[in-house]
Amino acid sequence: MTLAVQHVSKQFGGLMAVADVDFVVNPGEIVGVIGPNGAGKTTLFNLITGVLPPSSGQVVYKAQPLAGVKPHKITELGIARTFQNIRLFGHMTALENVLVGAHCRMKAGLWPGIFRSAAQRAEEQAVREKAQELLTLVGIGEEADTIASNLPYGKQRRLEIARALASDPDLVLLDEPAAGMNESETEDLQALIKKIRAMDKAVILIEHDMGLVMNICDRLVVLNFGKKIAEGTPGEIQDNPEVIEAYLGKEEA
Amino acid sequence: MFWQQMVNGITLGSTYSLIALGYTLIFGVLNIVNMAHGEIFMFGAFVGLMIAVHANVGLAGALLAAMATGAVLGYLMEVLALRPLRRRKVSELAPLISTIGVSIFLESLALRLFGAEAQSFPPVSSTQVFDLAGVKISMVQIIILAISCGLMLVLRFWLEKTKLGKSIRATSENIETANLLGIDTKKIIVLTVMLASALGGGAGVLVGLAFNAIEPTMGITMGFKGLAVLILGGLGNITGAMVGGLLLGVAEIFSVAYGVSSYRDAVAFGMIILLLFLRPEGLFGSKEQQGGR
Amino acid sequence: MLKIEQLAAGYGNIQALKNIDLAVPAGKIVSLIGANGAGKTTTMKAIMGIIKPTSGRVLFKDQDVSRMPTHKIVNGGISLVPEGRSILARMTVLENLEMGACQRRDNEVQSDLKRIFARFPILEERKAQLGGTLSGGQQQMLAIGRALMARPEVLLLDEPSMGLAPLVVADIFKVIQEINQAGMTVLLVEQNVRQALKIAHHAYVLETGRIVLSGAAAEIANNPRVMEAYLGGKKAV
Amino acid sequence: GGTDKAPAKSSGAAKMGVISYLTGAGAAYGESIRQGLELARDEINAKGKVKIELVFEDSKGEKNEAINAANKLIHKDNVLAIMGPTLSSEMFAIGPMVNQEGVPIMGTSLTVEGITEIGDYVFRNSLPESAAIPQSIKRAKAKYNLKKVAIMYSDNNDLAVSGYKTIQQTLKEEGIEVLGVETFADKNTDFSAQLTKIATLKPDAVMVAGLYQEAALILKKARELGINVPVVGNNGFNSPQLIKSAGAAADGAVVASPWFPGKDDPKVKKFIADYKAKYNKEPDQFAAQAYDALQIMAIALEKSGSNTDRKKLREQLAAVKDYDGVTGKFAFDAKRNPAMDVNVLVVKDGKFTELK
Amino acid sequence: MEFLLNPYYLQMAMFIIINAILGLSMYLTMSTGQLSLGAAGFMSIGAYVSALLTMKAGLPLYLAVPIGGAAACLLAAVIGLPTTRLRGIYLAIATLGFGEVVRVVILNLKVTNGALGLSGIPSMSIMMSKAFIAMGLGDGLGPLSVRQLGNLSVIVILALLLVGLILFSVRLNNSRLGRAFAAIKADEYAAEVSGIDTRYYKLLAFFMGAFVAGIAGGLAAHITFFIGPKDFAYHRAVEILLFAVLGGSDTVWGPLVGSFILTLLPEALRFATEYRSMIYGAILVLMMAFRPQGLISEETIRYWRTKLLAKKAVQQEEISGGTN
Ligand SMILES: Nc1ncnc2c1ncn2[C@@H]1O[C@H](COP(=O)(O)OP(=O)(O)OP(=O)(O)O)[C@@H](O)[C@H]1O
Ligand SMILES: Nc1ncnc2c1ncn2[C@@H]1O[C@H](COP(=O)(O)OP(=O)(O)OP(=O)(O)O)[C@@H](O)[C@H]1O
Ligand SMILES: [Mg+2]
Ligand SMILES: [Mg+2]
Repeated sequence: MTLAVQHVSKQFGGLMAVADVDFVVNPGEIVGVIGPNGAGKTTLFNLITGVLPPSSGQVVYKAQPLAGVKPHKITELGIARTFQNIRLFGHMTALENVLVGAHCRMKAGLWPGIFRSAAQRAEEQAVREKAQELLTLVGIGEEADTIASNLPYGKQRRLEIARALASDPDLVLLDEPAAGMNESETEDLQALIKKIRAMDKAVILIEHDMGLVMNICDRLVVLNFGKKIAEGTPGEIQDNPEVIEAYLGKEEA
Repeated sequence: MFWQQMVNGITLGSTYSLIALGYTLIFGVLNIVNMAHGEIFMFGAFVGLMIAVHANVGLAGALLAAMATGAVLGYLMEVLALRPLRRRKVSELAPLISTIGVSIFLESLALRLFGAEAQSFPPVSSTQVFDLAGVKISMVQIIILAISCGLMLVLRFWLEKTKLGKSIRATSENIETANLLGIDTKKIIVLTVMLASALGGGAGVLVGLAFNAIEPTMGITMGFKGLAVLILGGLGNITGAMVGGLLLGVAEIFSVAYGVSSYRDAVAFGMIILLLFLRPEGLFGSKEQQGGR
Repeated sequence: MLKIEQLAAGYGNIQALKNIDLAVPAGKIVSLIGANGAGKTTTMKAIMGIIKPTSGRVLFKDQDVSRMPTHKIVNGGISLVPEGRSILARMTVLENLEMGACQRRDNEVQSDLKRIFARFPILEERKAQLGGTLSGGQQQMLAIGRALMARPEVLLLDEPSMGLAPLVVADIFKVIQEINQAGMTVLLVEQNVRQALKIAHHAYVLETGRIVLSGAAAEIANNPRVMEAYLGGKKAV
Repeated sequence: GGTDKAPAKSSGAAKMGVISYLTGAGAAYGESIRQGLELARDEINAKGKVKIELVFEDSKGEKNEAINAANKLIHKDNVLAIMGPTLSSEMFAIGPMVNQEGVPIMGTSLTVEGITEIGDYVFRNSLPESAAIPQSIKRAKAKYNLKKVAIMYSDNNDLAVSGYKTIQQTLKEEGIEVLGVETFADKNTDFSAQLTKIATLKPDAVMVAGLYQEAALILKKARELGINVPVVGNNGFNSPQLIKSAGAAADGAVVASPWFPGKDDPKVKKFIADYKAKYNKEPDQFAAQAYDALQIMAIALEKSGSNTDRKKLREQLAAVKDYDGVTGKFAFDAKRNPAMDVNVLVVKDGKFTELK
Repeated sequence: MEFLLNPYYLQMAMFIIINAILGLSMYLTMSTGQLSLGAAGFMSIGAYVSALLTMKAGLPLYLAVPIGGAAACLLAAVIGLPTTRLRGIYLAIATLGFGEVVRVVILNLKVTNGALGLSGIPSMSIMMSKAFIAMGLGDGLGPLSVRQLGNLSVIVILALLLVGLILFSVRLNNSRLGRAFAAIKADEYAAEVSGIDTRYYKLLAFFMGAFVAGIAGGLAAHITFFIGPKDFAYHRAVEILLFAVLGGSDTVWGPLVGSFILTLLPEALRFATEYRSMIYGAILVLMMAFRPQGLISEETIRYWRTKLLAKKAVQQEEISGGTN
């Protein structure tokens, strides 16, 4: 078991944004989290990554409870994420963005960096190569030296994924990665997520693009008003009347 | 003595509030700290003094003249020093430096124009002192307190409830978005800067009257205090400016009255550091939005 | 209604638009589609005067607006729902909506507000919440609602369905169609190409800053090149 | 010492550098000094025995600026000697270097301890606080029968702190009780807290060490709060501006000063008249002392017989005796400090009068 | 040569270098996006500690100055723990206030001699001169007098220190830590979630800035004979900020250029006498209007780099063309 979300709740003032949500993610699994706008999906990510403390319940990653663990530590433990509203380091190049993502996997401290020790140079070299590979993996290998904010939206999304992967996580949280992509671009994304899984990483995917979700997820968790209203395989969920009522709507066709 | 010191503190504090209100207003709309506000305040005081001495128009006339001066200076500052920066997307530092430049310019201009010596207003009826059961309070102190409280209420209402006020707030958040909503942001900004500067100019006259010393470097001294209040109360918050000012005034006075006067300034700033430790956004500042999306 | 002639624009050295021509006839829905970075958003920004074109013109009701300040263009009758929403984070939902109507002089603001609340009930529920704390999708609804509050003659929508739940997406397209039927002219940028072409009358395809294809929406939808590039044609084959 | 290059001769005039606080918060003092010097220069040059050219440099009251100004005057303008700087802190920063270069330097407004100890080339014609304050306290004690007093001083001003130390010392010697000590800072405008506190102590007098701007405000506020006892000040009180700003509240202010504008002396009267004619205001002690300083320089210059020899000038300067200036009879003592008489003044009906 | 050896210019060179070091201290803290105006306060601690150690304890300079830096660092630890939680202007004002507190404490302490300041601080150049005399160079070396030798050697020492610091900063920028700093500056929140211990690095940058400012303070004390609380007031804090922002705070070179220009400007404006400050103020406004990102920005560096590289390429081509 990679991750266990155990009866987690989050309250904002009078609003229960996440209410007693409970599910697990197994290694190499792709779990989709879906639900209407404002259901609490992004908040759930914030709780898992330690950005917000849960009001009650706890998140356990690889048998370690994450209560009180700082976000950067959680990343170091092996959970990486992307953001719904892209948050790149705008002035840095694409490659540098990925290098920042690799920060917690590097060791060189202040003085080796200043004196350029052999170990530091070797590490730097290796990480740069790996970063370039990641950029190529997500399909923006050519843009390594482009300033991140000058990339078009879709490519920025991919860059975020590359940055997240750079920390060599075992669990990747993707918050609406397909937003702003057209169908063929979404297909590329689907291939990319499959590749991530092939690297033996678990993925939690928030997405409103049902084509993508249904195609790729092993299991779905459905939230509504903060509560988990259903959990199951895409097939089961697709036919769940409550989910159709709250979220999917009747198939247009 | 306690009550006398309390009165001392509140009256000192209300002058701080008066200055901080202008700071806060400009911060509220432009998201910059106008380092020249103190100097505009000082110019207002001098022009008010000139008018009072030479034109014999009384307090109201002096106030009006000072406010007009403030507004004109504010306009010039906006057009010459702030607007050119806004065209490009730059860090918050550029306008900070630019207004520091304006403040240095204005201070040395005042030294040239008015000389370095401290001057004071001719005695007017407002220097009258009341004695309430041994507690002495002067008319001008009462006027200042009343004006700053009144201003606070008016400004708050104006920003929160009126269309213009809301446009100002929208502009302060994001100029591009405000433009997209059809707001003439240029006009809004000029207006606010002029208004805040007019308030600064008027404050100059009142504070000059209260303390009886007007000189070119008073802008820095008072401006520095205003800055402290701005932070204490929370950036861009009108109520914060008012309460923060009073708090600082009382704290300063009490540090002298019941502590050691030589640590007065340290107490004021120590208090700020301490408070920020507990509430990093100031007394009334809004918490930064948590979480990422 | 809205006409773009030989418009070129860019950011510094990057030329994002290379002499494009485009027309949005009154009362129609025109859809602009294109890959990431094709220049769709740039086109919208150029129309609104947020970036100044290097050459060419934007005509609104036969008047050249390409060098006008943004707020004048807005008050002239064009509104934009920008990419990334641009919600006023420190103002409440209600204030955000009111700001949309802040330039209007008529007294139907309240009734419009009611209509918007009826369309997006969640907004009414969250009237007093700060815009910045809304969920992504809620913000998107707010942005659309706010633009409608201005009662524009032409509404520009930059990826309005982004981040919305499927139910709401269907709804949004319905809303667009409705307001169009009520007489509003719409220029729509969408990645949800299939849906967009379904409701649009005309469509343009933008590729690296150039219009490469244009025509009736139905025609475009059946164009093999479009099918391959934007409609996941690969899979179909 | 001695620089590598001799001072330049220019049109037969001796080039004197002046470092003065001409812009910034204390510009009022620097301006007075400049005016006093200019007036003296014009008179000296008109007399024609020696010719003096003044080169003014602004120090903004800042140490680094003063250092740059001194370096410029010595190494670019090649001046013969330097007048100034205005503040003691500036002198402490430039004195050692100027002394090392062998350039005579004379302060006209420096009153703190230890100035001339910097070196043999360092002079001052301003009376140190340590010489002036005891006089005024003694005289006030005799006159007002002082038993217990309160003290206020500006704790961020070197001159006032030095004055405060002398006040404490003298009070101890005189057996006067100190009820309380309050501080303020330069450019403060609000003294209500300190004075409210002092008012409850009911002192026989208040001792104040500060500059006239704050002193005037203190007087005003003190009277407002009902403190109507004499206020004994330091050198900072010694300005017509004190009376101008404080108005009626200034009555009862006591100060010791070599400069007494009301003195019945034709030299003083002429100086005041000339100064008024030229600058349209009353001269203060800064102007008077600067005026005298340049006159003293001129005497030494004449005796040295050279426009370029700094060493000679220094020797002659150290030997100046029996100069009778607008601030009274003057001579340098062995430590190049002034040896001169002091007048103790009290403000009465808006005028400085002698306290007898 | 004569011109260059003029003590006036030598002294100015010392001020420029010390200000450049201060500019760098500002840069180091700002490279994590923290706008700290505490440099003047840290500088004063370095200055007083180092001056007192040499005067009262007779410590040699090369020990006293670093200890001054360490003392500044120590205080940065106390103040940094709460203040690194602050952002933007809040941090700026809090640190400015911290400087005020330090100044007031110095005013009140006995050992610092309050407002009277410390005078007679051992001067670096006189010490060097003495060393030269001890080395038997009492008559100078060639055309140089022993005092000039002293001054020159001080400048050489200061310049070496500055070069070392520049090297440090440049290498830092290109290292893992530098990237972490830059990420925090760009988006603190995203940096934290990307696995960077933002608090730690912000503190580290704060410390480095304080240390360097403390060193600069120590050095300044030993080239000016005298220090007083006034030297480190509000004005000084603002001046140091100006170095960084006017020059450009995004690169190492900006603060250097800024401190160079702003140290020379008042001297260059001496001819304008009483209009000096006015012109200075106007120049600040103008510079910001035309280069709001500072004189040297990342783009400037990139531009010159490509230009120089292109030139090199052309030259190389010419050379190879010549051999053909
Ligand atoms: N800081 C906050 N303060 C108050 N309410 C908040 C805050 N953050 C989020 N909320 C509310 O909590 C609820 C859950 O928000 P969240 O962002 O998790 O939704 P979501 O499921 O990600 O929706 P979407 O699909 O639209 O992105 C929303 O109703 C939102 O308005
Ligand atoms: N602020 C900017 N600075 C520099 N280049 C930019 C900027 N904004 C956009 N660009 C560039 O301009 C081109 C067009 O971008 P635009 O945002 O118009 O594309 P788009 O069609 O809207 O793409 P998307 O579907 O990703 O939103 C892209 O190559 C992009 O990199
Ligand atoms: Mg979300
Ligand atoms: Mg776009």
